[in-house]
Amino acid sequence: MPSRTMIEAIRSAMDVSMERDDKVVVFGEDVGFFGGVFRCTEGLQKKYGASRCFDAPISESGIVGAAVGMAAYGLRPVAEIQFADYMYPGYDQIVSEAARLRFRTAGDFTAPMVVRMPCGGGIFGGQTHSQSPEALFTHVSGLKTVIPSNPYDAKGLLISAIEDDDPVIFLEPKRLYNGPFDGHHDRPVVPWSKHDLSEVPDGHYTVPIGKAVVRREGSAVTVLAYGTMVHVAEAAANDTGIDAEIIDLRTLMPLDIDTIVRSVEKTGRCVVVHEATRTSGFGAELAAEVQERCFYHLEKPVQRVTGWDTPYPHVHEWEYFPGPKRVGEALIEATAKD
Amino acid sequence: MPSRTMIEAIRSAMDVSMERDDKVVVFGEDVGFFGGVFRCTEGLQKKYGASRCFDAPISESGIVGAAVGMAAYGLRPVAEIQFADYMYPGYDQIVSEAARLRFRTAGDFTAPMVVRMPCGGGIFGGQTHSQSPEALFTHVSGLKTVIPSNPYDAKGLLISAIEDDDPVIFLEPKRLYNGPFDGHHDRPVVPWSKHDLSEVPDGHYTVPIGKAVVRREGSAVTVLAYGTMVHVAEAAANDTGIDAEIIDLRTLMPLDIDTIVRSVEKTGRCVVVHEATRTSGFGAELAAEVQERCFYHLEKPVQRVTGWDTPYPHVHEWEYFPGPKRVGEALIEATAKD
Amino acid sequence: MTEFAPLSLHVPTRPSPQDNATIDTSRLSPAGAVRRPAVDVDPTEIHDLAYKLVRVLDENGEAQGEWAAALEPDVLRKGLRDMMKTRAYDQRMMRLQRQGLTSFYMQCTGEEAVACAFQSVLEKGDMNFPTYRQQGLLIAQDWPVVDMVNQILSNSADRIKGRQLPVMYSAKEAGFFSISGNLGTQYIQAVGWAMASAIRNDTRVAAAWIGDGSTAESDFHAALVFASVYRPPVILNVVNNQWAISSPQSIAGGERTTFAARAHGYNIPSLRVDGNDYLAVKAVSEWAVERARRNLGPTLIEWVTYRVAPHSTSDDPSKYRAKDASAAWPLGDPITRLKTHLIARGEWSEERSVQLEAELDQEIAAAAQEARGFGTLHDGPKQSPATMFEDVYKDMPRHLREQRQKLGY
Amino acid sequence: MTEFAPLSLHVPTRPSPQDNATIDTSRLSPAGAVRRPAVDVDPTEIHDLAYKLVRVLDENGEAQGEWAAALEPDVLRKGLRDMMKTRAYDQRMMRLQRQGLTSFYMQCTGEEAVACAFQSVLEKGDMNFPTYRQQGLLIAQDWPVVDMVNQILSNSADRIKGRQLPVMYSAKEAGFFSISGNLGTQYIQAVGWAMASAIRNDTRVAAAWIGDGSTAESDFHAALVFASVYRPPVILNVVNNQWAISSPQSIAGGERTTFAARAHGYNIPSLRVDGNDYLAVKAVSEWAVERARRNLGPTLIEWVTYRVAPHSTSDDPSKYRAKDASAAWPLGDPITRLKTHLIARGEWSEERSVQLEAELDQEIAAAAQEARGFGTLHDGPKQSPATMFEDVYKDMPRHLREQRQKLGY
Ligand SMILES: Cc1ncc(C[n+]2csc(CCOP(=O)(O)OP(=O)(O)O)c2C)c(N)n1
Ligand SMILES: Cc1ncc(C[n+]2csc(CCOP(=O)(O)OP(=O)(O)O)c2C)c(N)n1
Ligand SMILES: [Mg+2]
Ligand SMILES: [Mg+2]
Repeated sequence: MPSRTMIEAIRSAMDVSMERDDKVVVFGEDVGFFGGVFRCTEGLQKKYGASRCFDAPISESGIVGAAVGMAAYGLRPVAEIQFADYMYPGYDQIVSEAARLRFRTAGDFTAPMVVRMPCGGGIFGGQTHSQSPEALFTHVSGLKTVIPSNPYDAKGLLISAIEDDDPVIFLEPKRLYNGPFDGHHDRPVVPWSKHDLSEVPDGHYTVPIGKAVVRREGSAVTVLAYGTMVHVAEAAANDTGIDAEIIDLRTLMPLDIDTIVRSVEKTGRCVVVHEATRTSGFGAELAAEVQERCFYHLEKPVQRVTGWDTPYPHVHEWEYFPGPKRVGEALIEATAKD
Repeated sequence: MPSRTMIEAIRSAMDVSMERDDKVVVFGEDVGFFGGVFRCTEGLQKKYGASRCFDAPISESGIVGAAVGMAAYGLRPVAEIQFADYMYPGYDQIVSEAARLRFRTAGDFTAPMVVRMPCGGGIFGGQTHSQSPEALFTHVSGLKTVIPSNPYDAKGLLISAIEDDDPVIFLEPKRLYNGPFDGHHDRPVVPWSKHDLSEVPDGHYTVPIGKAVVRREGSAVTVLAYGTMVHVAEAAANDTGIDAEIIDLRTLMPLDIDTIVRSVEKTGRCVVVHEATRTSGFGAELAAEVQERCFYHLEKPVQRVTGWDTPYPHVHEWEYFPGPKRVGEALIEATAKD
Repeated sequence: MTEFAPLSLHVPTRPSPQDNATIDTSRLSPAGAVRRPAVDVDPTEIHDLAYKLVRVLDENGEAQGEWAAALEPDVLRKGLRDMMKTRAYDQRMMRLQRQGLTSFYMQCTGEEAVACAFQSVLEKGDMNFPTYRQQGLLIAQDWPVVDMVNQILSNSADRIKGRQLPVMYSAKEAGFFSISGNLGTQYIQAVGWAMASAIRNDTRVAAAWIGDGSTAESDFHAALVFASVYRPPVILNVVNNQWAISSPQSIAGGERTTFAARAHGYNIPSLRVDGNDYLAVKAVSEWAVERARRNLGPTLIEWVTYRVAPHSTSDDPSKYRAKDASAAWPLGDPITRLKTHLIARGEWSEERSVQLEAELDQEIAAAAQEARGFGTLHDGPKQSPATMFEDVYKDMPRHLREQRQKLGY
Repeated sequence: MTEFAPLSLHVPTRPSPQDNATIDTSRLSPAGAVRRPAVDVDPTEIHDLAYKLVRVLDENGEAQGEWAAALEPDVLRKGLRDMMKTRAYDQRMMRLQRQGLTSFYMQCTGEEAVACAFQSVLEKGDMNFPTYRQQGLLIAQDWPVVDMVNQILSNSADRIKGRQLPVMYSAKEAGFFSISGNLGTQYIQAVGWAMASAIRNDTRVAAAWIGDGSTAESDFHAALVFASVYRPPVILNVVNNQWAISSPQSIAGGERTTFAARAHGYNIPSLRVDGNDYLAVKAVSEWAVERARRNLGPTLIEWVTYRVAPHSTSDDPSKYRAKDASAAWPLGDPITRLKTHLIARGEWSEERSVQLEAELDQEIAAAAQEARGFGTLHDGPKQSPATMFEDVYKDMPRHLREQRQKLGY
């Protein structure tokens, strides 16, 4: 099986989907001729023509709104928002329209569409190229929110998202596009080819939406992570030598609560990690659920390791980013015998 | 002291502020000549002229964006969004601009402004006149989020918000505009004049942002509530006879965690209530914080009583609304001896 | 530092309460005065039409000029009936709301011609993206009134299960896209739908609808940009009824220009039309739909009309406009105008009108009665609360099943 | 069902790689050909100017027509110097970025005249709301280059404490509003600022800046609507450099019309101007600022120019436009054009140019050197991480103090 970067895997997912179903169309800013600023759609316009893969005006509201209309017509649009930080002008169309269409029409109209967006930090992108707005989607009923941590999942989940009959927000941790970044920014860059999960089949396959996976088994503490933080958590476990069980959530909504509960009941300790700001981040939801469902198994409070409650800074990238050191400290604290 | 409805209290806050500081300007859809669809700005245009209180085009993005520019100039704009459900087109200006201006300029430019919006359900308003989007603001660093539960606080908090040097989201539970609704929708409507906290001084006073208040002392369980749910929680405590301590948060960000911790350490039990959908609602943040800070005092998991994870329905208003019955059940469960 | 006088803010003045017309009469062209361009006209050649007013019916009810088509009397009688039925429907629904059978209602009084005539030129499969004031689109296609009333009453037979505020209809089969409640959002969706039709090499067209006030919303611009770039088969309707709740159209930027003119900067052809003139509406709609159908791209049409009724049942216009402002019917009552035309042609009479009115009132009353049998907002059969958890997603996820159980279902 | 052929989607064609000009030459008026209206002209009387191009300098460097003003040689030499300094600055910053001293940079090569000439007509206290391609606004007012480089390097002396991506300057004192990073948002803010100036009976004016691509954003429309309604003292600048990253201006809706024409539907006067012609930019800027200052309201100006450089240091234009597209300088190099004019007037020489270039390079290099002394993104002194928690709010709330402690400060 060929080794693929996350970019190649994502591109392949769209390619396979466009090939199988001519109702799949792909568009967004710089997505057509150029193939996207991260090159995720490279070659698709050439292969499928400009009516199925095209450039869009710089209007996130227009992009999402047009996608809602296309989806209502019966297409399966895959819209790209150039950076998650720029989704806000399209947020109304996502929240008030895509998310609610099925409900408010009792299923008469639906919005089977995917909104892809690169998210997360670690690239010195400053406040407008680093955000992780997942909690702004998980609070909205009617949306599914997916975030892969590796090429295999990225392709399988994106195909699932495109085939899903509900609107899916597909967050792509941009720091993972070209390699499995574990937060050790001072070490040499590792390419995907060195990672097992870059083995990506050529053709069609799916990874189910709504299913988490245990990335690393352990008994001392459960770590709930997604996207880049899965790799950071692994590094933290290795660095500290703590026998952590690391769960890659993959889908935030609907959440695979069973996998989480099973693990926390086993370990009795739980650390939640994400890049987004702490207050009202998705970690709050995870902590709230875990303490509610596993209260009598918990030996320590659920801890959150997150981005600070500040806008994403430029020069302090690594002081802001919740790297292996901070996650490691939380693991130590969570497993300490008092 | 005159008894005032919440509407009158809010109007008085703007009146007093405009009188004291001619940099305060008030605008929004139907806000000028008509005085707002809820009449909160009635008479202000007449008194202060059309340059200080005026109608705005139906463009929430324009309203908030213009307010940011006015605030950067040195005014203190108070913008009204007709319903919180319609704030989404202005969300980018709130999140990417108002909230970050001070940080990204190291204080060179600031956005001292207030965005008022009626929120919450209980009026058969359907999905677009009933939402409680507070968690979408509390996740955003740089914003303060305030939500009063009575006329006295509404006036004092709104004056504080207008005088605050940071952008403040001011949520007004519309079901409270004309009376202290406790969720017993089948009982006769109670006017504010029957409620102590409708005694509102004529002139200038403030209620500090960032301070919660214990509305009802008790020892059996702590209830964290805000807006309409304060009254619902009181009803639930009375209905069940449970000795609940009810905290009216008043400000969600910055949160008065001390008052919360003090109470939960005393009661050992905690129920969080809000109207917003459950997943990633502000209750998640409260539960996460409480379990983290009061873990060894908690005898039961923190419970959340919230709106369901569906769009706000029309016909099922009362099945959706977290009324005294559901809150009461949670109180019973939280205080049950197992 | 400067020789300049102090600046001051311009806040548009309001229409004087004395001036009942509240319509800028300087831009009212006489019936028949405006030319009818070819459907493939270059948009720049008809910029002037954005500042005029296409009218067909003159004061005597005669059809005038190039836009006057030879229409069968039956077609016009159907149009008259549609408008009268729409008004009868509004009146009945107002009554139901006042009786407390539902929470809310919105009339389209005075604007019936716009939706009714527009619908008459569409084909099955075309899709409207309406606002809450186009009930005429359903009525003109003889959509079952019972079905509409069921939605108004949020009852057990409501096809959208009581989920939406009354008047927020949805009926795919009728080419009637779900009304959102959030203003403007549907405008770009219509463009997206039309783009999809073009992508699929279909022949169906879309129609977007928006009010004068809502043209200020962001999605109006998004729609025009996308329509300009991809030239999809869409008709961009702006219903200028002069008011947005309490705000006159000047607050939306209509003080010294027209909403039709907005299209110019996007190279989209546009027309300004007397929306109370059934014949003008029908003729211009036909023209625009033909353009769309021939792959000639979008057309923007400003329908000039007047909101005779209050904004909604929650509104009290006496607080912001002269009490008799609506009574003046600035452009005339569209129903009366078409009736006069038919009578002038010898195809109708006052008696038949009176009779039809009674008949329609009967018909609507019967439908309302039937709908009440399925329950009302507060009484009788209604959707089970269990249904509240359905259709959030196609398949109900676990957390919603849990929540449903918690509610006891 | 229908006699119509299948629809198809129009996707704008791209400028042919052969056609280096990539500017629609059909709309290029000769120098001096466009009239100069009175500042209080009715917007409808100058609609034609949105489809022409105000140019002053002809091919021989002579100033032509009604827009040509009698300008002192010193003023023009200052203009030349500003543009050359801007270019020297860009070149030096590119070098710093390539050396890894910072993360990112964006040049304005070819567009220097727009910002430099515009700034020259403003007064102290006026406020620009720029995009990332108006470094000329700072340089033309002789803002300390060290201060700018400090921001580029996110170092210990960076006035915005390393918080923003390089090029996202902010300097209130310089009338330079903070650059956001989110496109379009500042356009309506400028309108709001100008409304505030009018509300306060001030005499200061605001200038909004946006790129061709970003005119598609919602806030462009919001700005035009508010500007149309309240007529505040604001200049609405659209810098049409033909490209938005890889997307030609046709993707923003400029295929068959101009961005200046967008203003017509809002009754805002607009002009289309040769942005590579320092004299034209200065003359039209003066006209628009005078309008604003005289309380005559907003003006929209489309500056036609060309993005000679890549979009940013993250961009590779060879993937989407002809390799030599930029080398052709479709409208000429603004620096060369002004230089030729000065030489033609006998007020300048090639030698002085060469000398000035060297001098400016020196000056910038020295400033860059000085700035490096305050640290760079990855090396040397920088802001303490403790500062990261400041300025989120005026007073640091408890949770941020806790988080700062957690980080060890
Ligand atoms: C995004 C949004 N903002 C505000 C509102 C509140 N609102 C409902 S109708 C209305 C006036 C709309 O006026 P117009 O577009 O002229 O339509 P008309 O009512 O005249 O048909 C307003 C402000 C809303 N529904 N959605
Ligand atoms: C809201 C938003 N969407 C997308 C982007 C990404 N982006 C940055 S620059 C750019 C192109 C802008 O083109 P234009 O407005 O023509 O300005 P130019 O770069 O040519 O000066 C894009 C799409 C952004 N910064 N903000
Ligand atoms: Mg209207
Ligand atoms: Mg550009």
